[in-house]
Amino acid sequence: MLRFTIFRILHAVPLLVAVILAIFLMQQAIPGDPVQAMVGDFPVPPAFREAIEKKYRLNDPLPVRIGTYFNNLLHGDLGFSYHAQRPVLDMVLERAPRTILLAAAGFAVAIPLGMLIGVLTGTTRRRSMDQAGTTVTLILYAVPTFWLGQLLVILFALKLGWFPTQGMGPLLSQATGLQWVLERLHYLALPVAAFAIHDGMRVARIMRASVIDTLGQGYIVTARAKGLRRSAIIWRHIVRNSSLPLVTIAGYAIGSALGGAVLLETVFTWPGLGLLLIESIRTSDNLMVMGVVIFSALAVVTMNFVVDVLYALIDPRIRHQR
Amino acid sequence: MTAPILSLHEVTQTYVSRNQQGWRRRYQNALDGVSLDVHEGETLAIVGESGSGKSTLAKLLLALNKPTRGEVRFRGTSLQQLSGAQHADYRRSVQAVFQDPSASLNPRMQVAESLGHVVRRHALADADGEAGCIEGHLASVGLVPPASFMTRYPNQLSGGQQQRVAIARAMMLAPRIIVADEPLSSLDVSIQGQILDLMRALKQRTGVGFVIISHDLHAMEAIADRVAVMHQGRIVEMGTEVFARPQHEYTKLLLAARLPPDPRQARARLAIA
Amino acid sequence: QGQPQRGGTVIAALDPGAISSFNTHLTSLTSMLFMADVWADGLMTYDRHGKRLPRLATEWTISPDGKVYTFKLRQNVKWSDGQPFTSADVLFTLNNFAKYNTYLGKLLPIVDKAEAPDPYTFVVTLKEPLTATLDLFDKEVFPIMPKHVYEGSADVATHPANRAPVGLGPFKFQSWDSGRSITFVRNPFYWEAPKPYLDSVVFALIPNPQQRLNAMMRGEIQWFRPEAAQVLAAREGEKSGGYKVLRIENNAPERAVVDFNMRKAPFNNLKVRQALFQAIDRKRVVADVYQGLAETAKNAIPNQFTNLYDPSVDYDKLYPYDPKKAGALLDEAGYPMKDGKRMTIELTYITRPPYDAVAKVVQSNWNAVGVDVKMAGLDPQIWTDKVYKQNAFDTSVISLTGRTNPVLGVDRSYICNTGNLPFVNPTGYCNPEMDKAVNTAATVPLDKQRAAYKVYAEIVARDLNQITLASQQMHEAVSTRLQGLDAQFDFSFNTHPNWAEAWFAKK
Amino acid sequence: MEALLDVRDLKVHLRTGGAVVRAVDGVDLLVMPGECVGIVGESGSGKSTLARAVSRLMANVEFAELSGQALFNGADTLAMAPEALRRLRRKAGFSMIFQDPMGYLNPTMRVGKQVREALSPGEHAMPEQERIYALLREVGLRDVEYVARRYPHELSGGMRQRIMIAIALASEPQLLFADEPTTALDATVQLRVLETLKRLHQQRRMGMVIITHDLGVVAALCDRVYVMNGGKVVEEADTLALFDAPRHPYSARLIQMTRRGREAAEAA
Amino acid sequence: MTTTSATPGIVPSPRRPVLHGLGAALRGILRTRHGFIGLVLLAFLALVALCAPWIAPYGPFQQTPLSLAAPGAGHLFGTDNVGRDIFSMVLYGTRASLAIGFGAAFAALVVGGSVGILAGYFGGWIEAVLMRVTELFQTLPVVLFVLLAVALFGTSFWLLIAAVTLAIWPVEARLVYGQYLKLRDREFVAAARVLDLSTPHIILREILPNAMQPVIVQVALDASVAILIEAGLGFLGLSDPNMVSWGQLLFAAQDFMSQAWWMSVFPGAAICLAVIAFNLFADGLNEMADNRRKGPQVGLED
Ligand SMILES: Nc1ncnc2c1ncn2[C@@H]1O[C@H](COP(=O)(O)OP(=O)(O)OP(=O)(O)O)[C@@H](O)[C@H]1O
Ligand SMILES: Nc1ncnc2c1ncn2[C@@H]1O[C@H](COP(=O)(O)OP(=O)(O)OP(=O)(O)O)[C@@H](O)[C@H]1O
Ligand SMILES: [Mg+2]
Ligand SMILES: [Mg+2]
Repeated sequence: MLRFTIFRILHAVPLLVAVILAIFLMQQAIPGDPVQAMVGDFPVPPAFREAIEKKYRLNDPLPVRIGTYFNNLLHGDLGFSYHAQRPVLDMVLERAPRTILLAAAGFAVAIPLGMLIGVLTGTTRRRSMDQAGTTVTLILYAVPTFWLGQLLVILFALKLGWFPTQGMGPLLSQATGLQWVLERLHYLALPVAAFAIHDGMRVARIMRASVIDTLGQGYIVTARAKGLRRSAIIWRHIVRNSSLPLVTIAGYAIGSALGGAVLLETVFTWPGLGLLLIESIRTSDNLMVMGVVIFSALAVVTMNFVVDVLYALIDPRIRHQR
Repeated sequence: MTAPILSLHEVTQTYVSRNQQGWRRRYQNALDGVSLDVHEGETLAIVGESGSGKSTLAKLLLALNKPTRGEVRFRGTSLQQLSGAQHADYRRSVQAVFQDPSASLNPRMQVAESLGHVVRRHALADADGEAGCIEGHLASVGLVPPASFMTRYPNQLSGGQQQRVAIARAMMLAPRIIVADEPLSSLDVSIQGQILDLMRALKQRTGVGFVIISHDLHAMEAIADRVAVMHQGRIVEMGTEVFARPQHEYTKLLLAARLPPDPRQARARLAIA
Repeated sequence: QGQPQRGGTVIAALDPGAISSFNTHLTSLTSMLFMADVWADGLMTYDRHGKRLPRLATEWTISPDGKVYTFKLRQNVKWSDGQPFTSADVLFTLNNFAKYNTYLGKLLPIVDKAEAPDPYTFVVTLKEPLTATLDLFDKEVFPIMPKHVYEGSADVATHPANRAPVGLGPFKFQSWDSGRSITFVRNPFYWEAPKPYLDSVVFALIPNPQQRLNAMMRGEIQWFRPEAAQVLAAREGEKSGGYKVLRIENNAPERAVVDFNMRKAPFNNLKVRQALFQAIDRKRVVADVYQGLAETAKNAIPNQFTNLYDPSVDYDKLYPYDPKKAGALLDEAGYPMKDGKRMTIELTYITRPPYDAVAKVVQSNWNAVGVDVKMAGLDPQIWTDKVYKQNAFDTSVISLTGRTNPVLGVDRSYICNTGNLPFVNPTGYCNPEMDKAVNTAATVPLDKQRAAYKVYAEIVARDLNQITLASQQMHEAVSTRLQGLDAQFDFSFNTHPNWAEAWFAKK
Repeated sequence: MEALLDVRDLKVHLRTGGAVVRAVDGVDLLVMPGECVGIVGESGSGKSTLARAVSRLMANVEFAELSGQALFNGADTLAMAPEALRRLRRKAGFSMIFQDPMGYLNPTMRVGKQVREALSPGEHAMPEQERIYALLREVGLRDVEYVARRYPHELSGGMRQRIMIAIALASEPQLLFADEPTTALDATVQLRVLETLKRLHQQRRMGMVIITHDLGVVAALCDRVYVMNGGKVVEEADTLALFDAPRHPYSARLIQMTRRGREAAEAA
Repeated sequence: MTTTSATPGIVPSPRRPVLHGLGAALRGILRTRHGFIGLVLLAFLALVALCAPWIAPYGPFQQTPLSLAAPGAGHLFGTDNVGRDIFSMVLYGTRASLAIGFGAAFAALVVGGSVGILAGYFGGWIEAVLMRVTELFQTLPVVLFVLLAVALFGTSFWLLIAAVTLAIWPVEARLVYGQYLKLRDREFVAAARVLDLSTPHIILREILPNAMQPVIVQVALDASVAILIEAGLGFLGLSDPNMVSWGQLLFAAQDFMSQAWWMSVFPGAAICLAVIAFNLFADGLNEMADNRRKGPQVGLED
């Protein structure tokens, strides 16, 4: 396992270097004036521009800046955001857990929900139920997450008043312990619902196809020939074997959740990495953008790793074959 | 006896497999220092247990694999060093028939298309003569009337017909030797016989030689001039007398496991064991 | 209303936009101006009628030649960390921050000397008179920064105190939860005791305007400033009784404008500019973009500046909405209708309300006179680059803000901009006559200013490098529990709530 | 003696795309208790379909027609309620061995557990674990504790086929269908599996239906043979009789083909 | 599976592989329930897109006298804040969405397909490099691409397609790669090599047609994903304002959610409809292939 881990980490290094270089060059191409962004929509006094550019060495030649960046990176330093006036790493570490919380909660609902629907519609005895299930699934899947989020807010926050409209917790709360957890859940409910409905339905569709595929496998015949109950066949033989395609897709989706987070966090003012990314792009806070993207690249790499491990856990053949 | 058309010299083929995670490598010698001569016009049967490297050997003869060590030679020249002309000669001289006829024909090409590409690639006939050329070859493997097969897709042919098309396609280049990897095993018992007959007929008519890989010891006994027995990546025994006088332990075991197609003997065999 | 009561926390929603500093010397972001009212204070401010009110300067005198300004400072005032406030702080601020302050660009070059002869006197001597000088010492434009905190630092522009300020305002900075909120608590040393009444002010950072409104309707926040397009919706929600929407009297104009790139044809042709102006139905802009909560701009000088604005120059009369006339002008200019269109031009704007809505109205108006409009909706950074730095645009929509004097935000649209400075006249219009008129208007004595600004407005109305469409009205939505809001307008003539005066009625 | 399995005029017509395939077209089949019956015939002649229809392991198929009777100990399996059918499979009914042991074993479950699932319910002298080991030993596996903890892919083809057999035996069936139990195996391994089947058949006295197209297998194991072609039984005979004197031309051809290699070899 | 007869000459009724001819493919997909509905919906949308100028009562950028008018006789779907007719805009938006859907999916097919083919067929270092590049693109957020594109070239419809393509091609590449990896070891490919047929021939004529089925399904799915991405980008204000798109309408509707529900409901529903149509179409393609491929199917039922 250790060797495997090291191997994968080494494997990821070129990818990360490429990502960093790519973004560095890309940002070079995007016109942006961080100093202007700091001042707003009034002209920047030359003295101020000079002060900022000198302090943060914005005018160093590109190779020098790239060199410095990589050098810092080797020392675990993601640079200093002149816009936020804070180390990038600090900011990323502060925001990342929030996005992770949102994504984790989202997937924690979406995956089981989707699997359940997928298994139920895939194995149902009644065609009508399958039909109804798949229809509803498809319709819900087709609703864009961000729009769904807005609709949920209007219905459940504004009309019914059940949930807060935005944010990740009450600003004045002193709650601790269970109270705190409940508060968080209260605020998580709507974003997670918006997320889980779309992604859950995607999972459901994949799961259903996979279940149907599994149903065609010989060992299901064997299980029937053993005289097992329907439920036993489903839970013991179908669910696990149908999960494999899901693992790949879920792994990819979780790893790249940042893309979706941008929209979801925008809709719910969830102060995570997605909002940070948008904000940083809009203020040409290049180092911060790099930081966020590096984090997301790491997330992708990590999830690929987790997927491989999960694969081996779910399918014992993979450990030894090939 | 003439010089061998194909030969293996101390060939080793190692497969490196990585498991899914891509770390721990596994090396497996599918072939382990095998030497073999194949002569023009002879039928060489290769038998052996499953996984002993028979298909690997076939791939090497067909230059579908590169040997890890050792050399495969065509008329005495290593396959790696063939000149352009020699390479063209090699490709024309050595052809193949595969185990699963439906898999070895492109499922999305009609017979005429499949064969037409070969005609054009090797300039076997001009545009006007193409259809005639193909029909001639189809007829020669017993697909009559050939015209009725031209526009069919493989899945519109029976297994036996598919295998005939595959053989016809291999024969188009007038090869000197055909490497056939389990050409019978996916066919019905009743069709196996027909294909064997066809191969025999072709051999008589055109002098083409065969390297046949098969599990069917009865059939090999009937058709082969020479037999090689493989076991765990090596040829453990080779010769014309293998069935009559097996020398190696494994060969004996193999022969003993044959079920005689006669109830009394078969039952006796089970009782003995 | 009753007696003010102490206690309570107000949550106010802000657009975090691009907060990089709280120090309004270094940034002009509106949200930071709101916030500066909480922690900072200045020499003076305005009441609701635009009259100056003393703050840290109890009185001020101007020498007859208009060159020497003397401020008497309030005594026994303390910084939020307990240190005493003196004229040295004011001097320090002028010496160290003014050069970074975008508003002081006009003043700084003509400052001859600034002195603090005693702890409670501050004197500025100018090389030449500038009538707007006092407006430049307004608390919003010129907040006083603590010398004892910044002193000795080589680089005040990036000093950490810009993000954790020590100030003279009613509240002091406590914490900043990135992306969520910024918290201020009562400043125990505030000079205007017993104010403030509230324990703390929390700014909730909500980038999306609709979500600010949602939060207000749901009662999660007690204050926010709705965008023009939202006011009607906010009024709808008002009926629930949780909050009310108030119109703000302000003299910080916010005006939608269209810039023409006069470097190239056809915009170097006055007739074309006039035609395009007359083709725009500005009432429709007011109605659709601002939901009626704006008025058509009359001339280059905002009518909020009651002392300076001259109604005799009136765009509504000079360039009334008249598509036929516009068509005729374009014919004259040599752009006849061919296959249903005369020409194709690009309209550049930032893809955000209200700019996008303005652009849409303008587009359809221009379409109607046979001008095909290619829309280029861009991200702010890219827009800025394209319009101001590259000057690679045809026409461009933006909404410009200003402070309490044309010097602060109006002049920039018409003066010669040779350095491609962002947010300064991008049109390539460079007229010495205009530059002179601008300078004259700013320096003539108070009683001559209106006439001077009339000349100013006339030149603009003649040359039309930029056309001004509408002037927006400001509103805010406030929880009904929040009291003392009337007083707020005496404090903050501009755009800002006065949290020092506000208090919560106990439920 | 009453028949263990009595299939009467079974018709299984399947709908594929637009066409109807008469996979089984009026077949009668009889298996007496403790008897071993072979079904031979070329590919596509309906052998598997027959077995699957009788044991009701053909689902999600569109039947154009399914008629006839399959009386198992007098009860028609074709008309049986699913629950009754399940009980029959669970204990002392019939079970089935399939051709491809890899595809018919769950790849993600240890084989011991797969055997345990199939154990007949009810009181038993031995604890469950012991019963599994006993079964595994019975099908000729050694080192059973180790084997039980393996996943299917960790075993050789022969071992997997034995696991399949153990699973089939776990419910103590009276009738065992074996659908091409040895086609996927090496000659040497095939021999050993056949031996095992024969031993079990003799020890347990259970009825057996062996489906194959290898006449050699039938010759070695079965008492009686049905020859199928095109969905119909073309000949039914005692094994010895069939080999000595096939009556139907198709049977004759089949036997001739099987022997042909041998004869040719002898002729050469 | 066809019944293969032992006697040569008796041949099962000729059945051409379904994907061969376009007509046959259409007939095949129309036979599947989902595919039928999907195709009808797509045809409907395509018709709307083509005929938008004739059906739409107003131009896409035309201001009508009434702003924020509720749905009614004059304006079927109401008007937006600047008085544009939502019905007309939704109709015109069909063009953008379909164009993005088809365009991006097709471009992703070409880019991803080429990469996948090269990596899958040749293996070795080509595979290593190309698949790394693919991973790289999976790692970078789309928003960044779009901003870059907009910054460099201004807002243009083609750029939007390009950006969406950049976001989805890796999936396509991986799929094609997998297909080629699997198919290059097939016997018919070995046969072609033994017959000395050229490498381009093998890649394009032998393997490609056999690799296409799941790829086409994926293309249909990608089209729906592209529409959703476009909607998301429009929602972030990154869409091309010269072409009405549903995402843009949703962006504009944000500020009027509580005041003018019609501004967001109709474009939102349109997005759903298009996504559903593409998905049903993909389902149909799959079902059709399944019908062909699957032999005896097993199930849970007795
Ligand atoms: N591409 C490959 N990668 C890794 N290992 C392989 C590969 N091809 C074959 N092998 C292994 O090499 C060994 C020899 O395989 P080969 O296919 O030559 O055997 P065979 O004699 O043809 O067997 P069979 O009779 O089952 O066809 C086997 O153990 C097989 O698992
Ligand atoms: N689910 C199904 N749907 C349609 N046709 C089927 C189905 N199952 C079997 N068939 C067809 O029914 C016929 C009989 O098939 P069956 O599998 O019973 O033959 P078999 O004798 O077992 O052949 P093999 O020796 O190849 O296993 C074949 O033509 C087959 O294609
Ligand atoms: Mg082989
Ligand atoms: Mg069968």
